[in-house]
Parts: sequence; structure tokens; C-alpha cells
Amino acid sequence: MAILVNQSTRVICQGITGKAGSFHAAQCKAYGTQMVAGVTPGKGGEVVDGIPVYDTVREARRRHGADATMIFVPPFAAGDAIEEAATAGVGLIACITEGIPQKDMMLARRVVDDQGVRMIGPNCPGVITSEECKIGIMPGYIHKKGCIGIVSRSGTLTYEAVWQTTQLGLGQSTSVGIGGDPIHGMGFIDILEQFEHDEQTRGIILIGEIGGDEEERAADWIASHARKPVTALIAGRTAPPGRRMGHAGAIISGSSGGAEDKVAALKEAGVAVCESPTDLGRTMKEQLS
Amino acid sequence: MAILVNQSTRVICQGITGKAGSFHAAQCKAYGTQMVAGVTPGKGGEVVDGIPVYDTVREARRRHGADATMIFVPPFAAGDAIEEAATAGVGLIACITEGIPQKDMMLARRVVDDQGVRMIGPNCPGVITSEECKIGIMPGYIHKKGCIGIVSRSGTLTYEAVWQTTQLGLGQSTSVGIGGDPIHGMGFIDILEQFEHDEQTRGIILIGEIGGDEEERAADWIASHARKPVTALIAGRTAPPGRRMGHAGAIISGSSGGAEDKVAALKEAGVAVCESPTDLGRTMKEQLS
Amino acid sequence: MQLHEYQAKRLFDVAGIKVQTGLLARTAKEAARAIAKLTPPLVVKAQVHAGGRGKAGAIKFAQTAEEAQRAAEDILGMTLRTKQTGQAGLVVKSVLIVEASDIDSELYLSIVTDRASRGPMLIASRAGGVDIEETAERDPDAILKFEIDPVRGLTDHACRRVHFFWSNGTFGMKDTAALLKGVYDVYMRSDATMVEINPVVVTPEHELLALDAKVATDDNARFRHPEWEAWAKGHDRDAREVEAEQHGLNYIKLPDGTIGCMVNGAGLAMATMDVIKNHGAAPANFLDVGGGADVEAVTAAFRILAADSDVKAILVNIFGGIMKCDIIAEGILAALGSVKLTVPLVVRLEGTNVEQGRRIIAESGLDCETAVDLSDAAEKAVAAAGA
Amino acid sequence: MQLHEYQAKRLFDVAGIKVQTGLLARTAKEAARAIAKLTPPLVVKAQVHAGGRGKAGAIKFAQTAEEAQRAAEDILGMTLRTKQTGQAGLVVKSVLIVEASDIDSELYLSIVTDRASRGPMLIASRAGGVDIEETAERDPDAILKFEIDPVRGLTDHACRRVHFFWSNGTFGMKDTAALLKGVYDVYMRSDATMVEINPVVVTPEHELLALDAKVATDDNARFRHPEWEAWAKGHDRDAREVEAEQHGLNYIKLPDGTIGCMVNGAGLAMATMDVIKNHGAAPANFLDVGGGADVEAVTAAFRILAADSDVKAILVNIFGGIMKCDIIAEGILAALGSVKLTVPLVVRLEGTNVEQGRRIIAESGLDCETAVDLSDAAEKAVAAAGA
Repeated sequence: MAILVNQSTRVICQGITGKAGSFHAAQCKAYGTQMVAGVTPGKGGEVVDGIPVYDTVREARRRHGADATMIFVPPFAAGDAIEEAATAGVGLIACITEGIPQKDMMLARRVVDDQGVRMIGPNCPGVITSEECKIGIMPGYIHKKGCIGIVSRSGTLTYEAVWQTTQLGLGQSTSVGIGGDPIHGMGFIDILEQFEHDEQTRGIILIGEIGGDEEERAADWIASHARKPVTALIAGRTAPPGRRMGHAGAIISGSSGGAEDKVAALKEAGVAVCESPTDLGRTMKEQLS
Repeated sequence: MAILVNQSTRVICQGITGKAGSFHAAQCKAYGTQMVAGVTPGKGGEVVDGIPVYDTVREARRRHGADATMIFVPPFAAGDAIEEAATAGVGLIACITEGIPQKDMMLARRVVDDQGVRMIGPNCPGVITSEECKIGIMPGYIHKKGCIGIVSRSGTLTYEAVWQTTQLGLGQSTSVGIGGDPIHGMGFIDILEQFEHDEQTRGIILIGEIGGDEEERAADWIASHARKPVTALIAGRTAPPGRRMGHAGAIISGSSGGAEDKVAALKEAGVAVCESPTDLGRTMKEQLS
Repeated sequence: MQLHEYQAKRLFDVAGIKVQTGLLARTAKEAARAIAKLTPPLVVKAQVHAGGRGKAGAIKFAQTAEEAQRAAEDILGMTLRTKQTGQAGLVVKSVLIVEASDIDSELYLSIVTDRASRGPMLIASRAGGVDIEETAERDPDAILKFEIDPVRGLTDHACRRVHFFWSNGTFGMKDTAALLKGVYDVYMRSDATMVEINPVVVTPEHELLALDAKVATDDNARFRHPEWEAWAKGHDRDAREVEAEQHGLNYIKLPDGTIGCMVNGAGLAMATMDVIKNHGAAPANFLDVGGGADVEAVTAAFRILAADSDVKAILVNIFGGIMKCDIIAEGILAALGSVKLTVPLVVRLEGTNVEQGRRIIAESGLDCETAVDLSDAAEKAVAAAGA
Repeated sequence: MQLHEYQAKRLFDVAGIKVQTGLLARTAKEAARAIAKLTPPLVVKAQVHAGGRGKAGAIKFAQTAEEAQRAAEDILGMTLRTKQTGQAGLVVKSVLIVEASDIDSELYLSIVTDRASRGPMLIASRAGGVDIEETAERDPDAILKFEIDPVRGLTDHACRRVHFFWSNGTFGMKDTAALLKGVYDVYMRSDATMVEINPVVVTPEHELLALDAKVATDDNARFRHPEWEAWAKGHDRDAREVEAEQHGLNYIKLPDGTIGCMVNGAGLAMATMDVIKNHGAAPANFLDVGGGADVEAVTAAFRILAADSDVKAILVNIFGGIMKCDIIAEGILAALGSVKLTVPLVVRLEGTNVEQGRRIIAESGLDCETAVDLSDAAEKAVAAAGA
């Protein structure tokens, strides 16, 4: 079954006529995703890689009934694009765009919540259900249908986990990049809940990093709710305080957001915490056997 | 059982140190309402008719655990007072204030909805469950515990209905003045639903007037949901179009909001529509026998 | 309050909405001065609150300055009678003289407070210059309607929605957004209940221009708009209504009625009018003296009714609630001590202490009839008025 | 970006927040001019990004103009070393000279972006002038914290909540509201992630005054704040970090490290640093060349690492995804055609076409070690660095 998206998910791409948008929309389509339409204001009527383009999300949805959107709109307009999708009735938003102002995200988040929409990202690789539906920029061919659910704040670390679980024959149900921004959509707990209820998923890999306390809250949730084994990695144990480590959200502020607390909380909750990303697949496999 | 309020409802009064607030808070208390506290910013520590006054709703609630509030705050600050009550966790707001700008109400309504709070009014007499709890400015002593639920956009017309049902020995479960403003809280349907599920209520009197289409929508609801008999009056059959008849909401705009459509829709739905307010009690009694 | 076109256009200007260059004139002399500053061709528009000005000859196109001057002189002082003004009509006291624009196409735009969704509603149409209700009937697809979340405000994507609905490719997305944001700004800042531009015109230079401007404001917001008092001075209002307002009374003069009404509560006041009509006569007014019906309010009300020569009989209908019937009866007597009535009076009291109330009036020797219920009261008032 | 106190206070001034009269000085001469315009007693404050300025002698009180001049000359050019500046310290390049205020009491106020509630959080304390985290531990009741709905904005009742929490009866509700709305205005308009006033002082005249001002802004909002570029010029930044930014690289220089890292992806870059530490050495930097790791990015990255004399060995850790390993290997070779390395190089590739990638590097004759996994790579790099 996997979570969030599958072979029947109908997807549109906002910002499809841009460089990244057109490239990745084509890649997703090639992967097998039902990429039914694209949206770029003022470019309605164009066609990108066989995908029809509309001026508004509403129009694209009216014609093609989209369930999900993948957003490549540049930072200055991305918050508005998210709100457009949410108010137009799209049920799942994956916002890939990096560099959206936090203020725009605070406002967009309220609209997304009001509409009861699920959002992944921004500043994330997207979501993929292996061999069914890819919405995002991850390399599709490293993914293999299987039993591991992956949820991560980091892009390439997710790929490491995907790669290893594929190499070890475990494969993945769904891999979700929740994004590296401090203000974002679905969090660890939202995704963990879904994996917990998903029959295809047998084990979960959680990849966190410094900044905020989502890992600590996830640990609390795992301690009281999770029955499936969880393997985790926390990146940034050696990061200095007060500096943004690439991701806008990866920053230790004062006494909060450090890696030690996260590692300790996860271990306390019975999670197998790896020292190196190299160990993720192997550790997960050991937990499952 | 009645609806909305009863003898265990704990009530605060916002604007309690004003002329109307202090008078009516005392009247409500004398009626038997549990008037636990009052609120006027800057007057915390004072006492009005034995009722302690606080600076904020939050403080009043923390000390006394109020379920409902009665608002007498003047128009320029009333929208904010509603938002204060809603965000402080008060479950039921009865706003008596007349003359609140529509813009303030549009904003306050969103907050009230977001918080899942029930609001009655503004520009209304309030709500009373006969012989249990009075929150508002209605003359308490004309009310008698009984089986008629009353919902109305008008103050004195409500009192007429109350008076007649008391004189005829029917009495009332709860009487609700939803208010004469175009932008207001609970509407006819919200209250009708509650009366329909209330065991104490055997018949319903609905008093509407020109302006808007709430009566038409109520008629639709009644046609498909109501099993209890409904008696109605629509005031303003002779009102000229384009003029506000006292209530901000009582205005016929273009081709909409006239009385004929409302009367026709209610009759269509099986409601007994009276020609004169004098007939309300008698008609209701006939419907029940 | 309904603003005049020229007032609304001043708000538009502040909000960055493009309007035609124009000037207001109250006299022929002012018109001449205005015309001298403008470049013909010109349009001369009567500043009155009524639709159908064009058909009624109150908007005139003038090719030259001389034509414009003649038009201004014709229109100033004329009495305009349309469906909306009624038989009495409205005297035109000022004209707005504007430079005419070339027009490629016409659109419609309004933001109104929607009762059902309890927030602002944006309405756009591809058909401008015609009545929006007519368009709704004839060609519903030409209309786009959606709610605006007043807390979030008007978003960019909402502007794009209108743009791609409207656009024939001639004007840009930025022009649409500037117009819409301007209108929303006027709506919010002016506490408006309606801002309407009919038509928005697209000029050959691909500009969007507000050819007309209708703005209605929310009287409840008066306290934060001191500028409204001056604006209201340019408006025709019934002198009695102005006096009533000063006494805190809700009073509306009605044409062709003979029964003066005094009631406490707006709903009961409307119902009283309805019952009078049921008995074959017409109410001369709507009058709500307020829930309390205290002596000052009642006195002022009697004074207004007594001064209305249309009134052939007065019906007082009061429900005694918090203020009990005996107190109200004494109030009526006190009021009638200072106001002399020359027409018959019928009083219906109901509510708390109604028996004492009726007895007080009966024993006072006041020349009036008391009624047992509203129907009885209406019947007696109608008979007394000789209608 | 963290603003200097004087920059933040300019924003405060625009938003109507009261601050002490003051002037900025970069030299002794400027200080003299400033002091001549101000009325003693004065306070001279170093403009550096570090807490604990007072304890470090970088804030001085001066009773007279002469004292103030001496203080300014002492502070200008001094090297400030506090917990936050690290061993290297910060050179003071400017001072803010302000007129001293009498103080009745001190309060604390901030609005920060709260990750958990995903919106602004207001924090007020009755204890001003002390660290808020200390107050939280010592006296949690002295702190009021609540969320602000960013769509609705800061409401009047929220202001009252703070007022009645703070108030000792000396200052008015309007003063509190003006201060709070000013701070919220700065927060929203400046795309801030934090606005902090510690302390807010209550003067004997019952005014609320921002004695200090801390504002941090969101770099992502740079595109709508052209003014930030000029502001950033007053800031001390590592030259390599500035260069990296110009190439679109995320680079952070770390003290006391010897292994230069080049990684694609921020998470993987952090994890790489962690693994180096596990092997007993320290990373010289954080460096994310971006998910694609294209030739230009890799070339710029090598150039920055090669120029860092702390670097004794370089570890390249790339996961080949959309950009496959063979392409990345060729990119590395191309980059090293134009950048000369003088330290050992260890390359770990993983992902699509990893075998081809490794082969390309092995067959190129490049003087480097390849690693099978990250632990292996770290071990080899640490050994190569001789750490």
C-alpha cells in the first residue's frame, strides 16, 4: 500500500516551464508518475514534454482532477503558489523550492492547515513510493519496492538510506523528505503515524539533524506508539552552535537543538541510532531479523 | 435539558463596569445565573454587585473557570473583546453590543470559527434557558420553564413570543436572539438543529425579518430535517427596499432579502407563518395539539 | 452611506486605481473653470445616488468645451426621476466633469460584503457597463465570484484567477493585480460594504480605468472615519430622519402613509407596519424608540410624529420588558405633557405590569384609545385616521 | 543576518519604538562630533555581535563629555573576547554613543520565530537586563510566552495580556500597546526571525524605552530587502565564507580542524564531519556543494579548500543521484585540472554508476585514495592528515 502517493495519484507541477520544473516533471513522468498537467501563470496553452500547461492550479485541476502538486516556483512566489494549491483543493503539496522566506511560510502554513491539506517541504527532495509514484527530485532508479519507510530532513542522506536498503534487498515502501527549513509542512510524527499504519512498511529509517526539537518529539511519539523498529541517524553532532549548517533549519540556538539531546531521546525510546550514515541499511536489516 | 446554557453554566461579563454591563450583570445574577466574574481592562480588583472584576478574560477564567461570556463592550472595542474571549477558551459568547463595524465582525468571526467557539449575536438580546440561566438583556420574569424553543433576529418580537407562550402555559425551553446584524454568529439552522435534538423542546417559534436569506436556508433545513412543529413570523413585509429598518441586517438589497420569498419558503417547508406577532403563541399551541 | 461618484473616485485615486482626470462643479461658474482646465472631449455626469443616470439624460458627452458648458448648465439643477429615485425625484446639485476615454472593452468588478459567507466576496464579469444581475441571468459563465478571507487578505493567486478569467491578452497581470488590490484596499480601509466599478474599461493603450465608482460604507464604522461627516453633507436626507438620528431614534419616513407609528424594537416596529397594512391602511413611518422606551426617546418621537402632516393617527405599540408597562405609561403621559397632539392616539401596551399600565393611561384622562392586542390597535388606528 | 544595535535601533525608530537619543562613531573624531551634539551623562557602547559587552568593558558610562571621549577612544579598536566571540575575538570598529536614561525598572520583550508552533512567539518577562534563559530557570512565573497568529497579527487583547502581566501601574496600556505593535511591526516588515529588547526600561517619567536592540533577519528574504547589502558591510565575516557564498556554496570555516570536507547535501556534509570526529580528527570546515555537485561548484570548492592552510587532507564525499557517479568523477578530474592541491585527497563516491566512477578516478592517474564507505574514507583522510 505504501503512504501518501501511489500509482493512481494524479500530479501537477507548478513552475513547470522553469529549468528545474521542466527537467524534473519529465523525470517524474519517465518514472511512471501520472504527471497530468503543469502550471505557469501566463504560459497557459503551452506543452512541456507532452504535459499541458495552465495559467492557474484551479484550471489544471478542473481539467485533470489532480490530487497532488510538485512546486518548483522560485522563492519569491513559492508561498503564494502553496496557498494557490491549497485553496484550489489539491490534497497533497510537495514543495521542492529552497530559500522561501520564513514569513511567507508562516502565512502559507496557516492556509494549508485551514484547508486541511498535507504539505511536504519546502526545501526537500519530495516524496516517492518506490516503483509507483515519484514526486520530487530524488534519483528514481535507486529506489526499489520493499518494506522500509524512510523519513528525513536531508536529501542526500535519504538517498544513502535508499541506496543501502535497495542494495540489501529490503527496498522501500515510501521515502519522504520533510525538508530542511525550520517552518515546514508534515513533520516526523505525521509520517511515522502513517508508516505505523501502513501494512507494506515493516521498518522505519528516520534521519534527523540539529536544530529544533522535532526529533525529541518524534522520540516521545515512538516510545508510546511505535511497534515497528526504527533506525535513526542524527547529523551534526560536531556542528558549532549559532551557525546555519546549509539547511535554514539546521542551527543550534542557545541550549536547544543540539544533537546529543536528540540522540539520547531516540535511544531512550528504543531507536537504534547509527554513528555513521554507512550503517543505516545494515542496522535496519539487523533490527528486522 | 434545554440548549446552550443551563443552571450549571458559569458566566462572565465583559464590560461589566459600564452602565449597561453592570445593570444587566446584576439582573442576570438576580435571575439565578452563575455570574462568576466580570472583565474590564484596567479595573481588575474592583467588585460590581459582589462580582469580582479582572483585567483580562484569561485571568477571570483561570480563577473561575467560566463557560460563557456576555459582552457589553462598546462598539469600537467589541470585536477585539470577542476575539479575546474566543482565544481565552470561553465556549459560548453572547455579544449584546449594537453597532459593531462589519469589518471587525468579519475578522472576529474567523477567530471564533478557528477556535470552534459558539457565538450569539452581536446586536442581540442574548440567550436564556427559562428559570435556569439568563445571559443577556431580556426581561427575565416573563420567561417560564416549558416546551417551546424560540429563535429570533429581533429583541422585542422575541419577548412577545415569550410572553404569549408563558400566558398560554406552554413556557419555553431556551430563547435565543441571534441578532439583527448582517454578520453574526450562530444562525437559525445552528439553533434549529439543537432544538430538534433537545428533549425538553416540543415546538419551535422562529422569528425572522427582511434582509439576507437565512430564513430561506432555514426553510430548506426544516423541510428535510425538522420533525417538531415550527411557527414563524417574518417582519418587514411592508418595508421599502434599500432602507435599513433599524437593524443593520434588515435591508432589502436589489431583488434579494424581501419578505415574500421568506414567507413562501417557510410555508413550502410546512411552517405555520403568522400574519401578526399577536398570533405566535396561539398558532404554536394549535400546532402542538 | 452611499458615496457620490466623485467622493468614491477620490478614494480610488489614493488607492492607486486609475480614473479619468476630472473636476467637480456645483455651479455654472465652477463648471466653466473646470472645463477650462480639462481637455475635450469631456463627459458631464450628475452626482446623484441613482442608477440609470445615462438614460435619464444626466450624463452627457461633449465634443467641445462649449458643449460641455451647455451640458453642465442643463444638468445642474435638473430633477432626476428614475426607478430608484421614486416620484419625488432628486435635484442635481453637482456634476463631475471628466476627460473622455477611448474604450476597447468593458469589464465589471466589485467587492461586496457577503452575508452568507460572512466576509468579502469578489465579483468579476467579462461584461461591463451592464447590470450585473442581468448578466447573471443572461450569461452566468461571464461571471466569476469567490470569497476573500478577510484575515488573509487578497492574495496574488486570487488576482491571477481574475486576470486569467478577464484577460484577452491586451493588459498585463500587474495591471489586474494593481486594480484588484486597490479596490480591496478601498473596501477595507474605508469600512465599505460595497465597492463597485461598472465598467472597468480597457483603453486602446491597454490601461485599466475605473469609468464609474460606487462605494457604500458601513455606518457602524463612523467613529473611525471623521471624514464621513463632511462627505454626508453633500447628500439629500429627510430633515426628520436627521433630527431623529440626533435623538438616537431609528426613524424612516415612508411615502403615502397616514398612520404614525411609535414602537420599541426594530422587529416589532416592522411587524406593526405589516399589521397596519393588513388592516387596509399604510404606515407613515418606521420608528423604533429603542428597547427601553424611556421618556426622552418617547418625547422626541412624539414631537417628530406630531410635525408630520401626513400623519392622521398615531399608534403606539410598546412591549414592557426590563422597563415595565406602568413606567412606560407614565413616560407616555410625561411626554405628552410637553408635546401637543392634534391627531387621535391609540396605545397598545403588553408585557410586565400591563394591567397597571393600562389603568394609568385610562385614569389619566388622556384622550386616547387603548388596545388589547396589536390587531385591535391597528383596527382602531385605521378607523381613527379615517382611512 | 544579525544586525548591529545601531541598525536595529534605526528600525525601532521608524516603527515608533522609543530609544535613547544617540549617534554612531567609527573614529575618535566622529566620537568627538557626536559627543558635542549630545547631553551628558552618556553611555558608549561597542557595536559588535556579542553578548556580555558590559562585563568585557565594551560598554562604558560617562558622566561628562571628556569621560565619554576617553571611553570612545578606549573602546574603538579594542579586541573583544567573550564566550560568544571565541578565542580570536572581535575588533570593535564602531561605537554607539547615547544619552543615559534614568531607570525605574527593567523588563524583557522579544518576538521570535517559533519552530514548534510555526509562527511568531512573544516572550515577555518582568525581569529585564538578565538572560531570559536564566530567568526561565530561576523564576518561570516571571515569564509570559504566547503564540501570535501571523495571519491575524498582534491583537489589542494580546497587548493587554502583556500589559497586565508587566504593569506595576506606572505606565499606561497605550504605551505597552505602542511598544508591542512597534516590535511586531519590525518583526514582520524586516522579515526578522528575532526582535529582542533586553532591557525595556521604565523611566521615572513612566516612558517605555528600548535600552538595547537585537534583530536577526531571515537571509531567505534578502531579495525584498535591498537595504541589507549595505548593512552587511558593517559586519565581520570570514573572507572564504563570503567567496563561497558568491559561488552558491554553503561553506562554514571551523576552528581547530585539519580535514577539509567537500560533500553534496547539507545533511551528508554534517554526517561527514561527525564521522571524521569519530575517527579522532576534526573537520576544518562544513561544505555543501549542492545536490548536483556540478563542475563549477566542485572547482570553486577545491579552490577554497586549497587556500586554507589549516587543511592537511581533503575528504570528498559525494552521493551520485540524478548526477551519476561517473559524471561526478569526471567533474572532479576537470576541477583538479585547474586547481593545484598540495595536500592528500581521499574520495568516496556512492550511488548510481559508482563502479564506473571509481574506475575513472583510479585510471586517471590522479594522486588520490578512493574509499569504499564513509568510515573507510574518514580513516584514510585522518591518516593522510597525520592527525
